[in-house]
Amino acid sequence: MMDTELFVAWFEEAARLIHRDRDRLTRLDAAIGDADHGTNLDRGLTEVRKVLADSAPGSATEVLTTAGTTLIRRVGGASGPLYGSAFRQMGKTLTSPVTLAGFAGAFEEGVVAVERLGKAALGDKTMVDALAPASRALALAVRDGVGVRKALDQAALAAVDGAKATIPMQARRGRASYLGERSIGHEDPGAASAALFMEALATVAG
Amino acid sequence: MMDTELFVAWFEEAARLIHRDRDRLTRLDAAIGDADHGTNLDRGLTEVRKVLADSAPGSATEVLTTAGTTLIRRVGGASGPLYGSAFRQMGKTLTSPVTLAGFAGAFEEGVVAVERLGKAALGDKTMVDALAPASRALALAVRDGVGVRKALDQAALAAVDGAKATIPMQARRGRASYLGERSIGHEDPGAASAALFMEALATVAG
Amino acid sequence: MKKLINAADSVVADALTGVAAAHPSLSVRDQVVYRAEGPRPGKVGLVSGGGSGHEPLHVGFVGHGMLDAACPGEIFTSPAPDPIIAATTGVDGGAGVLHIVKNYTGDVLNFEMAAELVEGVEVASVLVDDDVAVQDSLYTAGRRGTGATVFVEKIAGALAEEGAPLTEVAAVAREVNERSRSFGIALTSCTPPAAGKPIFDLPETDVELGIGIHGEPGRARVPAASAHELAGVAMEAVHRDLPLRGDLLVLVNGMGGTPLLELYVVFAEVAAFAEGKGARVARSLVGNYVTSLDMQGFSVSICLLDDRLTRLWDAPVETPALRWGR
Amino acid sequence: MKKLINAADSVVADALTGVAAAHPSLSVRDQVVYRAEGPRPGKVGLVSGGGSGHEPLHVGFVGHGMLDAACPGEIFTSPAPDPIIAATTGVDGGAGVLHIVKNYTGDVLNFEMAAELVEGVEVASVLVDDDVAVQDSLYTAGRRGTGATVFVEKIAGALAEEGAPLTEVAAVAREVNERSRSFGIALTSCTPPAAGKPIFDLPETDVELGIGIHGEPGRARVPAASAHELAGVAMEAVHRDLPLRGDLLVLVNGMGGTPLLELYVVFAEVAAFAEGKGARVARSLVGNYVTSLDMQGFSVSICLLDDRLTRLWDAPVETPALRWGR
Ligand SMILES: Nc1ncnc2c1ncn2[C@@H]1O[C@H](COP(=O)(O)OP(=O)(O)O)[C@@H](O)[C@H]1O
Ligand SMILES: Nc1ncnc2c1ncn2[C@@H]1O[C@H](COP(=O)(O)OP(=O)(O)O)[C@@H](O)[C@H]1O
Ligand SMILES: [Mg+2]
Ligand SMILES: [Mg+2]
Ligand SMILES: [Mg+2]
Ligand SMILES: [Mg+2]
Repeated sequence: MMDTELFVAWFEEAARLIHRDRDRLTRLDAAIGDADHGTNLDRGLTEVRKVLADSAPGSATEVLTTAGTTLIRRVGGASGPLYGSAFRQMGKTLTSPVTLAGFAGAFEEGVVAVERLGKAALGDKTMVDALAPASRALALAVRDGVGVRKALDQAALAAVDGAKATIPMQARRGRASYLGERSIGHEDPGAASAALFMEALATVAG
Repeated sequence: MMDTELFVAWFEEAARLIHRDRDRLTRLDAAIGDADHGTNLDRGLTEVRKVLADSAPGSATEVLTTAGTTLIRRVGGASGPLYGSAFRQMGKTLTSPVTLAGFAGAFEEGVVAVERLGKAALGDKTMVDALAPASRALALAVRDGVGVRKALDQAALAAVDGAKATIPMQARRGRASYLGERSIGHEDPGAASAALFMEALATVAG
Repeated sequence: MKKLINAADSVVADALTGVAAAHPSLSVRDQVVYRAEGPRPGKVGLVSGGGSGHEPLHVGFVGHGMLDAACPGEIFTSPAPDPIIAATTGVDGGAGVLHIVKNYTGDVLNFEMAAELVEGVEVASVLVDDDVAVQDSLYTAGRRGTGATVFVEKIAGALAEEGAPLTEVAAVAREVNERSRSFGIALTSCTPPAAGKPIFDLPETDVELGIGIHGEPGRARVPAASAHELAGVAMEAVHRDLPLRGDLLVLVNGMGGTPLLELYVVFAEVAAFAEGKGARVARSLVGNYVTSLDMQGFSVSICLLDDRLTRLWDAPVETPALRWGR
Repeated sequence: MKKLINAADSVVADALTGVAAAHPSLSVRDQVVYRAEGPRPGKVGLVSGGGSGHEPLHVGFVGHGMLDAACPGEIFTSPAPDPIIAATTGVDGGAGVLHIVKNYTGDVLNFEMAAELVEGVEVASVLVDDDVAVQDSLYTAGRRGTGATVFVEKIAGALAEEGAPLTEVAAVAREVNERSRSFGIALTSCTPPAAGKPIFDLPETDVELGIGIHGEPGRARVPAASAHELAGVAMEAVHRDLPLRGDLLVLVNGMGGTPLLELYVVFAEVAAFAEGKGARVARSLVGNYVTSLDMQGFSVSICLLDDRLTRLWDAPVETPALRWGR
């Protein structure tokens, strides 16, 4: 069972982690982008936190679509619409009560939304390289009948590994792709923030 | 006796010294001015050297007026018209054959020309603070019947002392005056270049 | 970092307050800059936007003969859909609205979303992607939109002012983009207020070739060289991609921290290069038009003119940053 | 030092080659920039000049409604008399020529000599000395000429264009200077190509108050502060010397290396300050007009307008750096 409070807590914790790592994310973006990823997400999630507090959403679907819409409206840049669409898509797909299987399916839909919107695939050195492994970990957990806490832990670990795995990659999407081979050797900021989102979820479920 | 060749040699040596100390003069000007005194004079004296070589002047008067006119035409800034007028005035006042007394008188006229044009007096932290003491040294040498070489050595020493004496002064003329008290503690670039002119004359006479 | 700002997160808002105070011909609402007189019935509206830090682009190009509204995002961050939607609705005179979008993932996504969400307004979009420093391939986000944006906004704006329909205005915008190329070189990096330090480190001895306008590093780093050599590198890159011929519209653009004196030195080299290829500089701009905060450097943008484009370029324009004929 | 130049001693000449190539409306001969169409019989000619490094001043202000010729010297070095004499003779349309001279010893001396030596042309001179950072006393060279030069050249140029006689053109130029004040603040020093390094060192933590336009240090050094505070310092200095009232012409001027975004932030503060004093910003300019090479910083210039001055300010002008009404 994953109740509405869990999803609200997810974004509160994500907001905290992103704010904490804001400068690290901006530094990562400075290396292969334009040094605004940390500020962008921090601005967006501060807003999400406010909106969720004010709107007191009644379902997980409402939490996710509200968060997604807010991110689309407030972040701008590439990450705003991408994360925003991912969460909106998850929200639309979720049915309550939210089971782990239901969430895993919805999460996969969210990742597919990012891939579609960003025309990005695994290995392009984007947030997809953290999100897709996380989705896969959730699917496997469901198959193996693993509990929610363990499943989310595994998803978080997969996301972190995925983010680290972007370091040797040459970017094919986003600003970093302009650097060609010079994009190699740096962790993708969006993949790093995606890992924080997964860490946040595991934390609040733990 | 100070013959025409001596005056030509004066400007050749002055050109050499100014070129050698070009960066020092520019640095002095950077501290309390606009960092162009060295380049200005170097540009001007390179030209003077050329013009004197081409025009083969027949008298000291011709050398000095030619040099003065060239400096006025080629240097610009404050130092161009000031040095230029000084040398033109010297040239106009000189009568040949050039005796030490004659030169001392003409030199004084040149200094007065600078004071008039620049509305500057001793102690204003300008080239006058090097030129006036040099002029005075020449006058005393004439009074005491000192020989040309010794007289010019004394003038050169007086000019160097005068230049050093500008360090504690607060500028009242030229760019440095904008700095008010902050002009204190720096040697005036024009006084420093004036000292080089006198050193050059002493050298070629020695 | 020393900057003339009050706070890193209020720079854009504070600057827009200044823009509103300085230019009675503009009106600023909810971080969108409009022509004060509002939309002209029957005229196609032109809306552009993108991250801030490129001033005068785009805000400085709002006015008669050019844009109807600009949507400045946060520094180097494309605006979200909401202000774009507001701008689109706000400038529609019934003839539809053209979105002029520089080709960056963020700009593209946010303008696309806005175009989908806006109601009751016919919207066309043109992508500007003139930067030859980026290979246009499946392995990149495609070429960046840089200096040619000024050409597109000016020429499309002139045609819109003449009352041409949306399809034609969009067509001429695409035509200008297709006939334009750019290349940029940085002597220094730039410092976004929120980052607090230069985006990349560039030693005193080197310059960065093929930079964009967001302080992102370029494709290669080489030892600093003369204006003649650097202008040559930029022009060769443009010429290789779009052989120079006939009448050229040339922009020698400063990145924000480069003095005009140096830009004229570069322009002399650029003009000489063009003549060397048998082309002719028919129209030109020299100055800071598409900047990257305080970056020192320049970019060259070239458009191959024809009589129609020349006429539209010469048409009256009255904006804070570009003005002639009225 | 990294600069877009070919050689330190050819910068000015190379830039003028670029100016000539970029602006068909100008013609450049022997380091003097003229209007291409030459003098207009019966019109008073306006000549200004001074050291280079302040672009667009003065070269960028040559054209209809403003200067007839500009004499750019070497970097930060006033031109020698010869080019000034050539310019004066070259622009005379029989009605005499006004020399607009910024108050610096070098500029004053060289323009004086030129005025004495020129033959067959009636010459009047006006000194611009608007910089309140310098005490005007027997113990200084007097106040420097800075931002107000733009006001003087524009307004005197407009009156000359109307056919007014030399005495009147000179009188309005003096009037504008008397009604104008400026104050400048630097965040960084500047680097003359020949010097190869910054004229003064300014730590990351400090700003320099009361700077001129030649990279000379200012009167005081204080810790860096917000745009609000720094604009306040500049405006207080101006207001103390010339109480703000009525309609103001305001120039928020960049020193060359400061992005336009920041200048708009400053302008917002300046406008708010003026309103606080019960004055009104009636006309304004925001941008790089009187620069100091690559220096980062700004200056504020204020002129107390009246109806006549406002009319002359609004009159058509067509120069590379200032253009409206045609
Ligand atoms: N086309 C894309 N598909 C998927 N993710 C992308 C794409 N483009 C960018 N991203 C992600 O967005 C991140 C950058 O976000 P951000 O810096 O906020 O926006 P911007 O690049 O517009 O400055 C990148 O690190 C990458 O993970
Ligand atoms: N009014 C003046 N009277 C006498 N000497 C002056 C005056 N103004 C400046 N100088 C001299 O000129 C020197 C500066 O010359 P330079 O740097 O070549 O010209 P500028 O000051 O125009 O840059 C000063 O160091 C000073 O000695
Ligand atoms: Mg970014
Ligand atoms: Mg000097
Ligand atoms: Mg960005
Ligand atoms: Mg000088």
